[in-house]
Amino acid sequence: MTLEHYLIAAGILFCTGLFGMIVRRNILVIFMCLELILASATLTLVAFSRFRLTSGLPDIDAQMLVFFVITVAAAEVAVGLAIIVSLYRSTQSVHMEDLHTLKG
Amino acid sequence: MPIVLILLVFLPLAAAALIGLRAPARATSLGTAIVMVFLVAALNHYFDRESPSMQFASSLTVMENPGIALAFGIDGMSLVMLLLSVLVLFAALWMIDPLADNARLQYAGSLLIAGGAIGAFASTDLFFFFAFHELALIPTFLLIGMCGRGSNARSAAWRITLYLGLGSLILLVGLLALHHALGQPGFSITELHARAMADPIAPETQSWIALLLIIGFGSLVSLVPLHSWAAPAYAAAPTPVAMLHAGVLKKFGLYGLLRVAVPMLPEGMREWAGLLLVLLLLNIIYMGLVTIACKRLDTMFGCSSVMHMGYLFLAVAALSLTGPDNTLAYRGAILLMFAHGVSIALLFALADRIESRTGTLEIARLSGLGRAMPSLGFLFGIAAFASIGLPGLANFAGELLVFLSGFHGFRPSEGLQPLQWATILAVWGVVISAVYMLRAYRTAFMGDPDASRRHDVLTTEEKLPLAALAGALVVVGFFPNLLLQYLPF
Amino acid sequence: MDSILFYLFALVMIAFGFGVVMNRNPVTSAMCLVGCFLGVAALFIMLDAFFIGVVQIAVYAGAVIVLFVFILMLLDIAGEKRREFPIHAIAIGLIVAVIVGGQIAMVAGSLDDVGGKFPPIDKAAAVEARVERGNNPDSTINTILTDPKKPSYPDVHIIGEALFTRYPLHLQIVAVLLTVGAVGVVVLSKKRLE
Amino acid sequence: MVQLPWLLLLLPLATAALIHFALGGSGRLAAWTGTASAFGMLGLSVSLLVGATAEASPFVWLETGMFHPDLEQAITLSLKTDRLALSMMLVVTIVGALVHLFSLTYMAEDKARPRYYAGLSLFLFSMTGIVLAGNLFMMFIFWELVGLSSYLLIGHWFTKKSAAEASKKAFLTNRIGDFGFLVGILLIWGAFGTVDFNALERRVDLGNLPLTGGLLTAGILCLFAGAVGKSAQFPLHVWLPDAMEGPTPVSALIHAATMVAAGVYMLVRISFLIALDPTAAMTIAWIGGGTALLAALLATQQDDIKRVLAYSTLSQLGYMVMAVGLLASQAAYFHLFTHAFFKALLFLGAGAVIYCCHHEQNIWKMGGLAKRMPLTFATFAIGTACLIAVPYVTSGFYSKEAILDSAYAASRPLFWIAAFVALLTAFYMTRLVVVAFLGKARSQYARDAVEAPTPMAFALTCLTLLSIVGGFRFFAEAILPRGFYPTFDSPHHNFVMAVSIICLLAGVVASFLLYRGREKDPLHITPLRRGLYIDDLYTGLIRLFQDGAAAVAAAFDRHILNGFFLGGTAALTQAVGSVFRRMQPGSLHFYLVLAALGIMLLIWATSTV
Repeated sequence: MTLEHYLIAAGILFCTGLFGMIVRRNILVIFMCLELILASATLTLVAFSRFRLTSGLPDIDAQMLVFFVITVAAAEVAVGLAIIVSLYRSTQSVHMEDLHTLKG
Repeated sequence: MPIVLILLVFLPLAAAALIGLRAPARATSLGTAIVMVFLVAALNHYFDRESPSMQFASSLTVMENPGIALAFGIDGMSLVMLLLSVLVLFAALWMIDPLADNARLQYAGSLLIAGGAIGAFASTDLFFFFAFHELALIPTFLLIGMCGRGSNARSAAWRITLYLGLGSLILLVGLLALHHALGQPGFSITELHARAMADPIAPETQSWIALLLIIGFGSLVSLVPLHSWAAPAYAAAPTPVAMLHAGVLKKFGLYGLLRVAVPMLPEGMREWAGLLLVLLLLNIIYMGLVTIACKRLDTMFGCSSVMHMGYLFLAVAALSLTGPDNTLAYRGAILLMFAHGVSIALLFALADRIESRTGTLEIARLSGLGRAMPSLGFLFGIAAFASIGLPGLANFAGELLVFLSGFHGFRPSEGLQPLQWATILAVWGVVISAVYMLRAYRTAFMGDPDASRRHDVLTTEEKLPLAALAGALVVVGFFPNLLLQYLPF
Repeated sequence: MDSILFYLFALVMIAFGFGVVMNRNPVTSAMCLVGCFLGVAALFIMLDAFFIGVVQIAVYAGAVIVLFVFILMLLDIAGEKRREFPIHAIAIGLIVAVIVGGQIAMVAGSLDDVGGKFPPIDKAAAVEARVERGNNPDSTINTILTDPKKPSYPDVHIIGEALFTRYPLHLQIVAVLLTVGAVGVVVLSKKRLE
Repeated sequence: MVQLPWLLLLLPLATAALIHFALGGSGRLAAWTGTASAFGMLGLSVSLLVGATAEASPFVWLETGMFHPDLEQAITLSLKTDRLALSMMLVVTIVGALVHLFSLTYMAEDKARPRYYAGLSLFLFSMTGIVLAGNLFMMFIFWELVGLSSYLLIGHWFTKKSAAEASKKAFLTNRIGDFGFLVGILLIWGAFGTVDFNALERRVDLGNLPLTGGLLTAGILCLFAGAVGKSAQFPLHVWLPDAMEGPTPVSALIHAATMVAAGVYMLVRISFLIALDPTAAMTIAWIGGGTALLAALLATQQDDIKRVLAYSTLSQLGYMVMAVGLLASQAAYFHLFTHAFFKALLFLGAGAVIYCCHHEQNIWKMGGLAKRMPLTFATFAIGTACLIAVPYVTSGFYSKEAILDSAYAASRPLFWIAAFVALLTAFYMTRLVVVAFLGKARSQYARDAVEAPTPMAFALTCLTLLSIVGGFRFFAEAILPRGFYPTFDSPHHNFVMAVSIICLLAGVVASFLLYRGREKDPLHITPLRRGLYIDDLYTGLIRLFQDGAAAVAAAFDRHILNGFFLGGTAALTQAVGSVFRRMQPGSLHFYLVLAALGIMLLIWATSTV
């Protein structure tokens, strides 16, 4: 399979994630769609790492980047969920319409 | 001996910090003021009258390649300014009511303002020259904003800070441009001056840098179009801030023009001297009329201080037009700066005493204070006649020198030049100032006292600062050479 | 053969992706997320990134989704159905998704050498490059690379070597980040006592 | 060894300071100290006149830092003690001493006596400064100090509204004159490089004047402006009649004998400059003549005894200025010399009358005082005689004749104006004497008026003696500088004499017939009573130009400058701020859409590159 296929697949995944974030009202689902977008990004990275070989092997630095992305994403999810919990505790709701206190 | 100068600069700042750390406010500040008086006396004693170079010089390099150093040093001009700052600080601190709830803030703020001013006058490094002035702006803003008088204290505080901030910004651009145009020899003023003398900047660059400096320094000294921050700020400011800012800090702009702009940008200043003449006449005539229309004493004093700046700008214009050998202009400007500083400080102090007694500063509602409080009447008389420019008091000597500098190098064959016409119109300012000051004196001090107001006589403790300032006016008025001896040129 | 596998896994991934988005019930969308991540991991494996694939499953599918479900259960928000999807939001979402998707496809298409097949892994060249760079010839990686029996390249070893030679600092930082994250979570979600 | 001129100058200053700071408490002590110092000054000036060593080293007041050979190194206070100065000092100190003496009783029960005597001493200090000034700077310095002391003394009873207004008016009018004076000094200093009288005189004698033509005229007229302000000549004469608000001894000292004479004294000092420019001289002469005529006309219709004398002073000063303008400064100075004595006498006489009639100043409420106050009447009559220049007997005759001679020689129209003024002087003075002293008493106070107490009487008699003796050659020649005593040898002297005697007789007879036994003023010419409405014109002008312009400027400053520029910029920043505020509606989705738009733009931008 060519790189193009992988890129298109990742692109579709990215768009569904974006669509999901814009459409869904529930903040947790939005968060999941965010994870989707992250996954599509890592997929593209790995695809390019495999495509561009450095001295015969897939580019290891790209995979390092993916490795760090994954770890950071994990931390981010943890903190995000904690915020959502405290948010929920203060506003008793997870729907986006109620969360506009940071209005300009 | 340079330690004396360094002490003089950092003592007020340290005292302000101490007061911040809950030290007894009144005792610390008055103690500092008295120590500073002795320090200035020491400076005066060891000051070598002949050498034109910077004395008590000390320098601590802060940064290498742009050559910034915390350098101090004084020549005749800055010593007179230090005398002024210490005298006005001493009086201002006495004026603070120790029982007021924000007294501690006022003590610390006044010390900071004075420290900033003294630092600016004593520093021979352009960077710190500018930095100390900015330091002094912050407490001005805080004090006017937090313990200001009157309804629009808050807006006046904002106005003065934004205005002076913008002015300082333009000034900073000008100074940096100057430094750059001179091939970045580092920020020491003497070095810059030498470089400007060695290979002068091209006239076109000189002209726009000079314009920037005129606007920058002009807005700090309330040159007419840039003056609208002055009157409301002084009316709203608590007395010590009004005294220190109008009396001392405002002279920074003039001091800067005389120290930086005139010697280093001769062609540039000459080019803009024409504009300066028009603006200073506006300062004197236009602001004079505005002062006549003032209804309150403190706004009147604010406007009158803006008007008197016109004379100082006349000296600067005369210097730029007739070249640096016009020593009359230098001496006139320095003497007038000192005299105006002391007289405006005394006026604001008296306004404070009047307000503390009668509760109002509306000229129309005051009457008969002369009968009720004779000593206040006498002191106000001295301050009023000084600011009118009566001989025997300090302002006259300064104003006379400034007017003479206007006619220096006057060749009758060429007829009256614009400088001469400007001087003649400026002399008319003497009449205008007499009109508004005597009207105020007549309404407030003559006639019968209004029984409904409190008129208890000044206590000796209140009279001390007022008498000190009035005494300075009389002594310098009778013997101006006391101040002029410091100027070798 | 592998093209069929690719289409299969890609299909799984996208289908579950849509599942996450379309499902009203957040728990089911969480489950779809797991399926999606499995598809992604499979694609990683196909791209010879075995370690990353496994890590993907372990971290995402394992930990993150569990967190989501846990929070869903904790806050008991699964049953909310009262707010329909506002039509204008769907419209905007669709338009944006289509445009971005089109742009990505266009860009992907326009890359000049993307059409070609994935180049095969050349183990011999890798060994020469490593010896040149000064690695001692008989290190474990070189032995695996030269061993004809092993079909693919020692992915985990290489990542390990790279991680601890070229990115030690980054590792520490990530470690700190994670601990801080953990502490932060505890602080944030501590019940206010007052 | 103390230098006498400096002692003479500084003694009054020391007394003023002593009285103000030390003797604020007791009025009596202050009064005696003031009087003692005044008599001390008299002694000093007499000793200087008779030839005591009068050298005085100059005091360097202000170093200008100039190192050019021809520019003055410094502004110095140098004292010039030639006979002109010493003779003027004599006049000042004699009148000063007698006024102090007179005030002992006149101001006996005034509560603020220390302030009064401090003011008098301050005045003597400033007046001495002007008289002994060696250069124009010093003269200007003391010029303003004299203005200050007159401000203090006119406003002595400052609780009285009219006195406060009068003092302010006096100071401001003087200030306008000082403006002109200072500009004149600047012009002279700029052109000649020096303002020292001796140096100036040498430069003028050398010939090549740096200042010529229009600028010279302007310079001289500016200096003259100073004299106009101080000696209350035509445009700036409005303050002198109002200055009568001050105590009468003050009016006698300041507004009769000394201060107003300072202007003429200065003109005499710089007469060598005036001689250079005929146009300037002519203008000065005509202003002098005009003032004399105007004041004389106004005097005929005044009811307040002090205002009559004030206008009469104005007209006599007009005479002197006219004489200076006609380059007869010797005659002007001689008239100043004699006028000081008899005008002080008249004022003190008026003071005595007012004191005895319980501060009644309206002559129509007096009458028949001759019988009740014989000595005051006698001295007042002699003073009037001098003023209206009764021939051969009075000093006024000799000095006025000298002026009329020079006027006849120089310009005929001015001579006839001067003659007509002489007639008017005779007219209003006789009116004053007839109405105030002859006929029946018209008010209770006048009926029980009693003779002036001894110190007053003594002062009046001394002045009477001086007014008579002042005109005779033996006395005047001893005091006046050489050549200042008129020689009356001009061919037209007899004609001039005849004309002046006719005017005198006409004025006296007409006034006597018109006013004998009258209860109220038959003539009632309102314009003359209102000072030809000049005062109202000035107040109108001031209200229009100064206060009006001030209101406009203040409005402009508040609304346009503050309102528009500052307010405007503030509003602008506010508006810009609010535009950005709308960008944050608070909903997460809006931000996401924005982010997506951002991504799209990014991709579009990079991909097209």
